[in-house]
Amino acid sequence: MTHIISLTITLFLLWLGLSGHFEPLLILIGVASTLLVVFLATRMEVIDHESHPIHLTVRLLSFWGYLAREIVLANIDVIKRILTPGKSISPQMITLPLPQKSDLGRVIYANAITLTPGTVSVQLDRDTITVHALAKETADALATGEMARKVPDDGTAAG
Amino acid sequence: MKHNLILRVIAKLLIPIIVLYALYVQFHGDFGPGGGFQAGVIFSVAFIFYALVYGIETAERVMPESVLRILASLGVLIYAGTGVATMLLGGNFLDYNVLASNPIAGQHIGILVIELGVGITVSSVMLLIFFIFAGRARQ
Amino acid sequence: MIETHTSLLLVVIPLLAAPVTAILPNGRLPWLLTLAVSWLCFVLAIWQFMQVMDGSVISYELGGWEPPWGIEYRIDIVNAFVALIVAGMAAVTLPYALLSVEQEIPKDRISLFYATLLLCLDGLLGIAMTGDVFNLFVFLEISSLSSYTLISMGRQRKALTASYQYLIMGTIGATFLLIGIGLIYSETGSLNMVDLNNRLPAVFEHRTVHTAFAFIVVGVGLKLAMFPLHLWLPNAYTYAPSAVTVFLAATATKVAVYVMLRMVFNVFSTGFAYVTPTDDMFLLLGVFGVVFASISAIGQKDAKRLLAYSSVAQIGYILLGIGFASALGLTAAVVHIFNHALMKAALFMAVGALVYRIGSSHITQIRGLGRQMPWTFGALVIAGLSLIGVPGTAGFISKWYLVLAAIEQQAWVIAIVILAGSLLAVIYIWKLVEALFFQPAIDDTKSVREAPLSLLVPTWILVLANIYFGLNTELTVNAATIAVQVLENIPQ
Amino acid sequence: MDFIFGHYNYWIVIILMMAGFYTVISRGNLIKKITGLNIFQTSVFLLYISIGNVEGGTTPIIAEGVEQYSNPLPHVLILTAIVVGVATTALGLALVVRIREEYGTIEEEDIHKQDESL
Amino acid sequence: MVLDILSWIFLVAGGLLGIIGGIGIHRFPDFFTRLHAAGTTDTLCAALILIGLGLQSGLTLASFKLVLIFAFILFTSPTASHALANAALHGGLEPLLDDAEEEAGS
Amino acid sequence: MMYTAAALAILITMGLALARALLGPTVYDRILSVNMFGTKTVLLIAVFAFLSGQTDILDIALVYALINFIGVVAVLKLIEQGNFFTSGEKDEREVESE
Amino acid sequence: MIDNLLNITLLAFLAITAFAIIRIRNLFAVIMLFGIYSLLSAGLFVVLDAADVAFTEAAVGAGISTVLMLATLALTKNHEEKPPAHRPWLPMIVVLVTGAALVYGTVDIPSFSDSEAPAHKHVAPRYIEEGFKETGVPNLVTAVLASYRGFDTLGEVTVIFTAGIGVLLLLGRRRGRKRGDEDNNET
Repeated sequence: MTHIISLTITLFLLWLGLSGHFEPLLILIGVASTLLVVFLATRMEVIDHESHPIHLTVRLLSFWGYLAREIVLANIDVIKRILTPGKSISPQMITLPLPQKSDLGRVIYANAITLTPGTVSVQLDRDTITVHALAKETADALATGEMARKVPDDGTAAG
Repeated sequence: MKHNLILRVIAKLLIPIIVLYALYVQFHGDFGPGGGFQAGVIFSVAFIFYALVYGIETAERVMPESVLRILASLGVLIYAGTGVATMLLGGNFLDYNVLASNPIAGQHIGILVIELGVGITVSSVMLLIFFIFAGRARQ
Repeated sequence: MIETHTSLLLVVIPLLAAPVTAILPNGRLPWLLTLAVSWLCFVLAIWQFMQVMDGSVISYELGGWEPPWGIEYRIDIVNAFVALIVAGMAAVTLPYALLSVEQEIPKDRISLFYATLLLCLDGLLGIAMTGDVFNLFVFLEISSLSSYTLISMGRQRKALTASYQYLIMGTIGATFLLIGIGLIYSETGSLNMVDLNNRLPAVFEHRTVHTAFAFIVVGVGLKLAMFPLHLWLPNAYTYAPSAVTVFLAATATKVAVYVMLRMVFNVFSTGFAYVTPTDDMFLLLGVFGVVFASISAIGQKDAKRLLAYSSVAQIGYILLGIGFASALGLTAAVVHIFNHALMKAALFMAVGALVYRIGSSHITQIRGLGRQMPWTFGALVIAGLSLIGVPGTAGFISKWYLVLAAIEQQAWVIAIVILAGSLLAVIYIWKLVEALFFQPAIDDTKSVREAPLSLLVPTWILVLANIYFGLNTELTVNAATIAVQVLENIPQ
Repeated sequence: MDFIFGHYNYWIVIILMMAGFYTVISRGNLIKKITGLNIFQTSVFLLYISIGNVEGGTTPIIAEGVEQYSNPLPHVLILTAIVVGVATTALGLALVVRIREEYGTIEEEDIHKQDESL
Repeated sequence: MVLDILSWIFLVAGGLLGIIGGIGIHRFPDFFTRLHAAGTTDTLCAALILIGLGLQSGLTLASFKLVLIFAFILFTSPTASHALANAALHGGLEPLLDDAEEEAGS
Repeated sequence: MMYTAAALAILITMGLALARALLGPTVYDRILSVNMFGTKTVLLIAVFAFLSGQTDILDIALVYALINFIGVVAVLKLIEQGNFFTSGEKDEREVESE
Repeated sequence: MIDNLLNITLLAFLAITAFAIIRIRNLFAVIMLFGIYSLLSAGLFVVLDAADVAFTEAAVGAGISTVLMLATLALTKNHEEKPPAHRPWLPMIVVLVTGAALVYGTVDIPSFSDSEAPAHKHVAPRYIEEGFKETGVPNLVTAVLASYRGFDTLGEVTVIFTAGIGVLLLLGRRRGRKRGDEDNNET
């Protein structure tokens, strides 16, 4: 229930942000639209802690900060490799353990890996994740598991 | 399930937003680009996405084909019905001016209603077509 | 209220009925609704025709916006005449459709089928009434899309390929029309037909307008199966369900001819159309159409296909009428639109009755049935005579005017072609008669009985109409004469 | 030169039209034909939109401080035309699916062969 | 003025990054490695350009929409890349790997 | 001016992506370039919105950002499973691609 | 300036893509390129100030067209087009004649983006000047679409509805008719 309420509020705020018109009629339509979306979402059963991780908000924010830095660094690394003449890459395929307990955590982790250039998560299994890395160094850096530890994980809901 | 895990989580996150966005486009066609047709297509795309990730059968449970058929007809009827209403009120077909006491308000109501008709028909027909094409593989 | 809105109701009633039909349960209810709608439309079309019979014009501003800013319905006698043909043919076809459709269309698709039929009717009526070239394109697409669907519902799998072929060619035609409309819009800034007619003369010299004209003629030519562009028609008419063939043969090409007339004479005008070598082109295509299609018809082994080729030939006659560029020629063309609708519908109905009984229209299958189905056979013979142009039938009238027009212009070759076409028609109709009457029935069809009454009555109504309009020419020729004045922009 | 560049859009539109048209009438694959039809139609859309463009104009949405708008009418016409195009494509593809089910092929040539052999 | 200069920097950096990524998808030898190059353009390039634009519009509706665009790209892009890589792997596409042993040799 | 620079850069990137789409060689390379092309279109539209001062246009960029990848998902689903019908949840088998 | 450059470049890309679509025979690749084609045309519509059209193309191209074509491909299973058996000279002639006619017609067409062109001088000014006052809708495209030419839009909805019914009739769930049963069991 809390998820439904929070989704409703989020969606309505999104509507206001998109709309930019604050006439009574449009606000009313906005409310109706939001309710319709929530109704449909309930029917589709897509509202739960995964789609709407309110309980992780704070940790997500700090993770994003970390991720942004990683993305910038990784980008610079890949750019260097692209611009270095000759053979600059050493593609690797590595399999790493997946410490996250929840599906959401795993997805965040996998997407974070993909978002940082130089590494792409290729396959997600129950306990392991297969990653394609552009170079040995990037693969090694990932293998230290630093990023895996930072991923916010919802410990209660086992996938 | 493999890659579907990521897709499933992302779909849960995105679908309500896409649907809301479709509705936003539907009702803001007056002010910015967009309108019933575009909204209808986006709306149906949200469902197509849902069907791709969760399977056609699940999607059809949420939006049964029979309902879609009725909705498709309903949209056309809303549009043409608006025209008939204006005729009954003494104007020409689709002359929205007669819908309210002053022409501007009448136009406003008229356009809002017919765009709704367009949106309903387009979204349900598009979805219907997708379901039929995708469901064909079963036979 | 109804007086002011008549023209509009003609289009809106089928439009409203179609979605309702689509959600009705299968069974006879969809048919009943469609029947009611088509008769209502017929009554409205007659009413409308009476109003403009004297040459007056009804203008209806959709949305209350005056033209050229809004879309205008502008009904003069030409529109009313075509609308009358379409609505009338629908009204006759539908009683016929009941049994034929029940036999040929899967039970669970009946309501959708009738909804599509209504949409097709709506599209054709919409084309006939509108005074706006883009609106014409939209309704053309409604009628086209629904006819593709209707044709694909035939029982043989070739119906699908026929429909696909028609879809491709029809869409190319519509796109050509769209290009033409775009080009004239870029030269005039208007889409309203009357407005275009006023503004186009100023830019007649522009090459853009010439190209636009060519594209519109080719685009519409594809839709009306003008001779080298007719390839879709024989297959489409052969493999479509019987009722669909009857309806489309009687209306679709006629409406396309109307569009051609409107575009050539009222949007561009006589002045423009005949500066360019268009008239000669129409004559040439007409001659080729008559000769080649008639000869092809003789070679056919399927009765429906034979008649389909004959349709292409008849369109050739209409093109000849247009090509003469004279009042007489146009009168012949307009009269022939009407007469051809009558006779071709009757012929296809008769053949459809055969199909209803034996499930095929192949010439070896229908042998000897003339004796077992005398009424059907009789209808086929009389309508066939009309097609040939025997005096006393409707077909004679239009051929007569056509020959007169040819003589007037001293185009002896064309006069001979017209007569030769009739002779060829004698041959292919005789081929049917011979098979039906003078050859022994094959074993499978020995026990076939006369077609049911609901198929025979509409057929015979049309047959009698063929005779009536062959004897009483006043109505058609008068209407056609006034119509020609409208087309040629002659002030009354 | 001015003339060539002043009509640049139209030249490309013509090339696209020819390309699309050629695909429709020369290819035997039914899906390819539909793609060609789409290219053909899209080129017409571009023709209209090019006609509607006005030097220094903006999107025809009333806004403060804008004096020159592009011509909205071609946009409206093309919106309708796009919808018609989608509808035709959908129907055409449905027919292709049915043809494939009946004939087992989507090549025009093979279909003709099968029809003739009957 | 400062904002303008910042915008310049962001936009140009974003643009350059995009071009480099574009070069990358031609320079790299196989599909999997190209995926990384495309990744750079999708993430940082988009971010820089959108931030550059955002700086110009300030706190308005437009900025809100830019943020949304960015957020959606952030969600969809890795998902698509991952799905693509996964499909390619299962579709039988062998990644061109550079094993440590071989590396020593080359 | 700065928008012009950004727009030019994006155009060049688009050209490179287009070249990759034309060259292939595998179907995955093409999908990759389509995806990349989509992102670049989003950016181009966004930049053009500022270039011409019409921020309404951002809605179009937004719609691409939201739904462009659904096409990619559909392609992948088709390649993996050969149809759209299977829900994928219970599906492990791989239908050979292309 | 940059407008023109964008316009020219995107059009060139479009032409390249179109030719690639003709040449490539792998239907999968064709559909992928078709996605690019749609993206490019949407971009062009934006550059040519047709935001609404671009929006529609975006929604249709990214959402519906691709998915529908893929669904068809999934059902037809032939992913490779056969090379044409003979040189198609007749289509070539037809196309060249069409092209020549278009070039002939384009010579007299008003220059691109000429604000004095007749197309902008007759009907359109009324929409631009009075449209907002008369309908109260700032988006003139919507005003024309829904009000001035509302009947066209009704036709448009009907077209979509027709297509929906047509697809239902052709491919609807229960198979009403059995012709040959050769390839019906594809799963």
